[in-house]
Amino acid sequence: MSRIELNEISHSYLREPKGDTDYALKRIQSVWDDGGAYALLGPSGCGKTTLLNIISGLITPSTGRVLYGDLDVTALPPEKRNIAQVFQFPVLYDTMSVFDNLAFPLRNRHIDKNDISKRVQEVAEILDLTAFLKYKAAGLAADAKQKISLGRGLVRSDVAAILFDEPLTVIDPNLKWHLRRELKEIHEKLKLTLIYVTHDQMEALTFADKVMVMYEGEIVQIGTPQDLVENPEHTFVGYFIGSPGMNFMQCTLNGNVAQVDGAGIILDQKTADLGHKSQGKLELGIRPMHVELSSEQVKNSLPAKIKSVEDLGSYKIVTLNFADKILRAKLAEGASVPSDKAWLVFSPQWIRLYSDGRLVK
Amino acid sequence: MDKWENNRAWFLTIPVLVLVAFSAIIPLMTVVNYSVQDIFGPGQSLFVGTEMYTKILRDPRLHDALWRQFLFSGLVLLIEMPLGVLIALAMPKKGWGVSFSLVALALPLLIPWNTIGSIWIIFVRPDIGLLGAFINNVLGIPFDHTRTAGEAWITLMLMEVWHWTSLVALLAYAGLRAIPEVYYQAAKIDGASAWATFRYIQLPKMRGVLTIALLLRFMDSFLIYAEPFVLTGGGPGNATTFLSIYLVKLATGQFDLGTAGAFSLIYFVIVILLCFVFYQVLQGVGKGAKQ
Amino acid sequence: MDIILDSVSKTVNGQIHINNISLKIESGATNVILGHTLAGKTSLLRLMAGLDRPTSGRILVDGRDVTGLPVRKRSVAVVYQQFVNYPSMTIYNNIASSLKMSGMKKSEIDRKVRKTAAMLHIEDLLNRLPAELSGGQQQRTAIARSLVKDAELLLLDEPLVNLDYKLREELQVELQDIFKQRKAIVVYTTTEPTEALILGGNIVVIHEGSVLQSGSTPEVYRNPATINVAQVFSDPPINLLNGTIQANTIRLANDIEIPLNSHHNILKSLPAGNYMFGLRPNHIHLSRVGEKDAEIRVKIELAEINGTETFIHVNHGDFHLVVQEYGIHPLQIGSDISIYVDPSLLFVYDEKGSLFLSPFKNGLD
Amino acid sequence: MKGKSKTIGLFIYIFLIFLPIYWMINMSLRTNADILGTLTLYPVDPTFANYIKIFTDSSWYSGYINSMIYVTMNVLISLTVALPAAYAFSRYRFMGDKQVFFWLLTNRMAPGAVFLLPFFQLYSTIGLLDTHIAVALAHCLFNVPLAVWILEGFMSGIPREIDETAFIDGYSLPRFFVTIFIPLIRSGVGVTAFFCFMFSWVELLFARTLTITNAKPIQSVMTRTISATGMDWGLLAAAGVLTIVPGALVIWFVRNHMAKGFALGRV
Repeated sequence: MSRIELNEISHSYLREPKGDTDYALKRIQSVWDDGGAYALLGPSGCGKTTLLNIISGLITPSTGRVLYGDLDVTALPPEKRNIAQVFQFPVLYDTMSVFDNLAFPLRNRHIDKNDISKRVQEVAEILDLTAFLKYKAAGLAADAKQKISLGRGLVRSDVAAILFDEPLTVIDPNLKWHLRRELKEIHEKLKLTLIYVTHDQMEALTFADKVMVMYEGEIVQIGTPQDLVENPEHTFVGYFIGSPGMNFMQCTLNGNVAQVDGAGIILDQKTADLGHKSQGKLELGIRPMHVELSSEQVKNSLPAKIKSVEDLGSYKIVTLNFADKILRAKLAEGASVPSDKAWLVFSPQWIRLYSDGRLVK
Repeated sequence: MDKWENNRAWFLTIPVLVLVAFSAIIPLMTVVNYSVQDIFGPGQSLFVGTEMYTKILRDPRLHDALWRQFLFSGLVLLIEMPLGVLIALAMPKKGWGVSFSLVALALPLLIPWNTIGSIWIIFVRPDIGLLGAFINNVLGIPFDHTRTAGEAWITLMLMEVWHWTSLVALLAYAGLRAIPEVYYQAAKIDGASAWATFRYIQLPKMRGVLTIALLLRFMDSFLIYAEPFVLTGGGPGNATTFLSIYLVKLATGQFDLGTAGAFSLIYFVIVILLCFVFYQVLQGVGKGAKQ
Repeated sequence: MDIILDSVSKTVNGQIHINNISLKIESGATNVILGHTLAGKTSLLRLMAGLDRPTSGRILVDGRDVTGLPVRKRSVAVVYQQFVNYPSMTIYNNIASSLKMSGMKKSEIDRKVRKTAAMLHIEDLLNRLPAELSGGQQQRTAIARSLVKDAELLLLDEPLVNLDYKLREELQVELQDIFKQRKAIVVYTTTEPTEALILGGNIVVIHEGSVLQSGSTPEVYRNPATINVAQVFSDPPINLLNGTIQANTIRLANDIEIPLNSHHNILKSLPAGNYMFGLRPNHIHLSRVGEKDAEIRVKIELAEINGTETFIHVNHGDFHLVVQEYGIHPLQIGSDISIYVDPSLLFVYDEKGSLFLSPFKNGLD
Repeated sequence: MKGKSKTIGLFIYIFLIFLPIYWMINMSLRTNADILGTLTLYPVDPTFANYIKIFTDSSWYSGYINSMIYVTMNVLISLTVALPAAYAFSRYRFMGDKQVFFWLLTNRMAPGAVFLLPFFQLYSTIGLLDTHIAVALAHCLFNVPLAVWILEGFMSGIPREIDETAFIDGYSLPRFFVTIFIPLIRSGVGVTAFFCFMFSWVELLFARTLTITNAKPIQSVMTRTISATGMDWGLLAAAGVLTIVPGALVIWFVRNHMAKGFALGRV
């Protein structure tokens, strides 16, 4: 087991990259503690798979170094980095039984026969594949097949990390949460470093202790699910995490009041001071679930017009015209919604201020 | 998304049906017509029912030709299949080498079959052939491909392997190229040796293509005519007289239409049975390859 | 405008794909067909479009019988699940192809194509080829092509399922507005309940080739006629517990007793006996909400966080529950907690699985 | 097999492929006397006499022209009839579709010898003996099935949803087929044309039997010289080299689809 460190990594698929746009990965500088569950979350084309392939050794980065513990593995191929990988679709040796599939990595390392079968039984138990050991691997359902791929990594005692590249893509939607639960349980039991690439926030936030949100080749935030929701450090994170994403309104600051086209929103003192210190274009961000609605005027509430109300079963989405901007509020299923005029309350503890897309800190 | 159900699609196939029927069904009727008569001159024939069939079936020369044909096709598969796979594995995966080797390997497949015979006659003759001269003069072994059955067969097999192994290699290579890169990555990560990668990934994934290659090679070798005819004329004696050569001798040689007709029909029925096996396997393989 | 399916069935080499469906679908609101994979959604859509002929039954559009009519003669537009465009044509020609076929003037075609392309934010990709575009942009092209011809019937077969989750969210909102401005009959199939709710309008719940229930989307969500409908129309899966009502108490899964007092007169009025109880995950809370809430001790199996809610999978003995709670709750697997349930929020089904009582029937909403 | 030894092995095999062909080219550049005289690895004083003879002597070059004519005719006929049929097999399920598709396969595999006499009878009765169209039609026996199978393989690679989208947009079947579908499978049409060309060009039996003089192909011109006494090896070699030229010219363009062509579109 070892710590994984990426320093000054950048990568381009072109031989002579010129501008920023030629870089699949701009500048990555991060440390991954041993035994942690990490998620690389971002839209298609943000560079998350490139980063995973650099960690697995499939790609050698244009610049920078990859360290396992203090061993520089930058140029080492995957097989020499004792990592395992689960791919988007199940990769199996279809002519073999489940047992042989799981035993394959150990047989290649010429490990003694009954150690192998003991180890395989153990791992099969963890993945509850024991009942299928004698079956041909090709005949099983997609989720069982993905567990076999995972098992080939787990049987090896020397494996430093297991990498997942959107492993749930081919799984039936109604079965996904079963596999998510099993992956989580495995991580709880084995405390292995797991790195999980996905574009789906549910998978990332459920699976990982630390989530790295990537955007256009950069890691824009590393944090616990709580950090990402409550303190998004970049407007992209605010937009990408949570559905619907954060509301953003351009504003100017005087004193501790943020002016949005004539409406004044009171900020807490700390945020206001930080806002004054920054120079860039200021934006005020608040999550739909933190926008409170009442039918009559209340202390420092602001007027808005209801544009539409959508009943989404377990919650309601209210679209509002506030100071000629479109704003969204998320209310519980039973909450009452005024018909035309409404008064909005923005509680300062949930308001975040951004300058040129970055949280003022 | 499976196919649309529509019987009016028949109209699209009519041109093919008419053309192939004209080239297949009408001639086959004449063959059947011949096979049930004893024709001893233009315009004079006698209906003899199945006598021709029993005659040809008991003909020892047919049994020899049939045995020789299966031996030949068997040897062809035994040598060409493994050699073809070996060549496919040796071919480069990317770079200019790919196009060069594809073109080089495909060359023998484009040469007219009679020219193949001519090439090898020139190549093997002791007086003017490079190989012939090399064996006789340099190795000191007296070698003439027309003298004994053994020498004729060796030359024939050399020519056959030289001519058709590329087909197996091309198909095997196509099978290899279809294997997604992730399988090789997974094998490397699992520490698989080159042999294990071949045995557990490449071979199973090539099962479909190799079955097609096997059946194609068997069918084509089973019908072979031009190359042996040009190289050895079926000789020495009947040593290399395969089914097609014997049939042509029957049909054109002694003007014995009855037996030739019966023999043609039996030969074609064997081919249809082999085709049926080929078609069933193909359906299975087709689905396998499509997954 | 409306489309009527009159006892339509479809069997393909022996297998029943559509089992005698009679249905009326009108324009003016988005019509969603919801069902699990292989429930028959795509087969139904293809029958409506005229791409397949029904084995039996008739299909009428505005009263006209179009059952046998080839798709070319129908006024129909279809958007497939995998982004289907003409690979050899530019995006402009892809969108314009149906207009060109109808012999429209060039200037008119140009105007319509540019307007529709702008509506889907692909106006600056018009002279690119489909292969150069991302998945999302390719599907936007396919949608633009289906909208530009103003067909009577607009059919979309799980159009967003292959897209990134955030892209799907954006398009769901955009499509909602686009469908509002269409006079056409809009039919949209999906496996995701949330997508059905977002698009709103009317819903038809399909299961194994037959219609379980149809009606206005919120109405069906709040009154799922059978257990099957409740299961199909619920993500995360609705909690189902068998139990009995006797002497003013509900006994669930043999060791949970919920006393019924004055507030639950409707529940108390039900005849004693065995029932199947349905409980929406968001109707279970981690803290006591009303004093009449019942408390249940459970062990945590997994906490799934999706950015605004947390789905907590718990078990009590051998039955499993899912709790949907606002906000972020990274709870430790295996720890024991209490969950609180308001009995008046229970769906009550009889033993045959048909709805007996819905919490929203008695005006809670 | 490590990288190095793999490439060496491959080079040796390719060398062995070229060796006999080189030897024929070597022979073709020498006079018959020179060939029978001394045996040299390369043509000591190369002469183009054989080639000149072929290009001037009408009995030789007419052989090539005849071959070219009936092969081209066959390719055109095969493609025109096979395209609609392949589309039917690839897109539709209809009564007896599997049986006809199988029947076509049996004709592709039919032994030429079986049809030798019947064709001779057929074409002489309808008075087409010794004409290019006779050989072209005879070759349809195996080339049309080959074309249908290969085209069906390529067509099944195009999703049916594209056809449906076109029909929905108002395209009629013929217009869709010509303006959208054929451009999508143009590589398939090219490969099919190449394989029909090749299998018709290499065929000996029918070409020799159904022609006497004015449609006589190069193959039979060559085989006749073998049985004559006093064999002119140089001339035969030169003729042989010229029969390889058509295939060798085109192969570069279809090199990536060779396997699919040979495997009847099943790969």
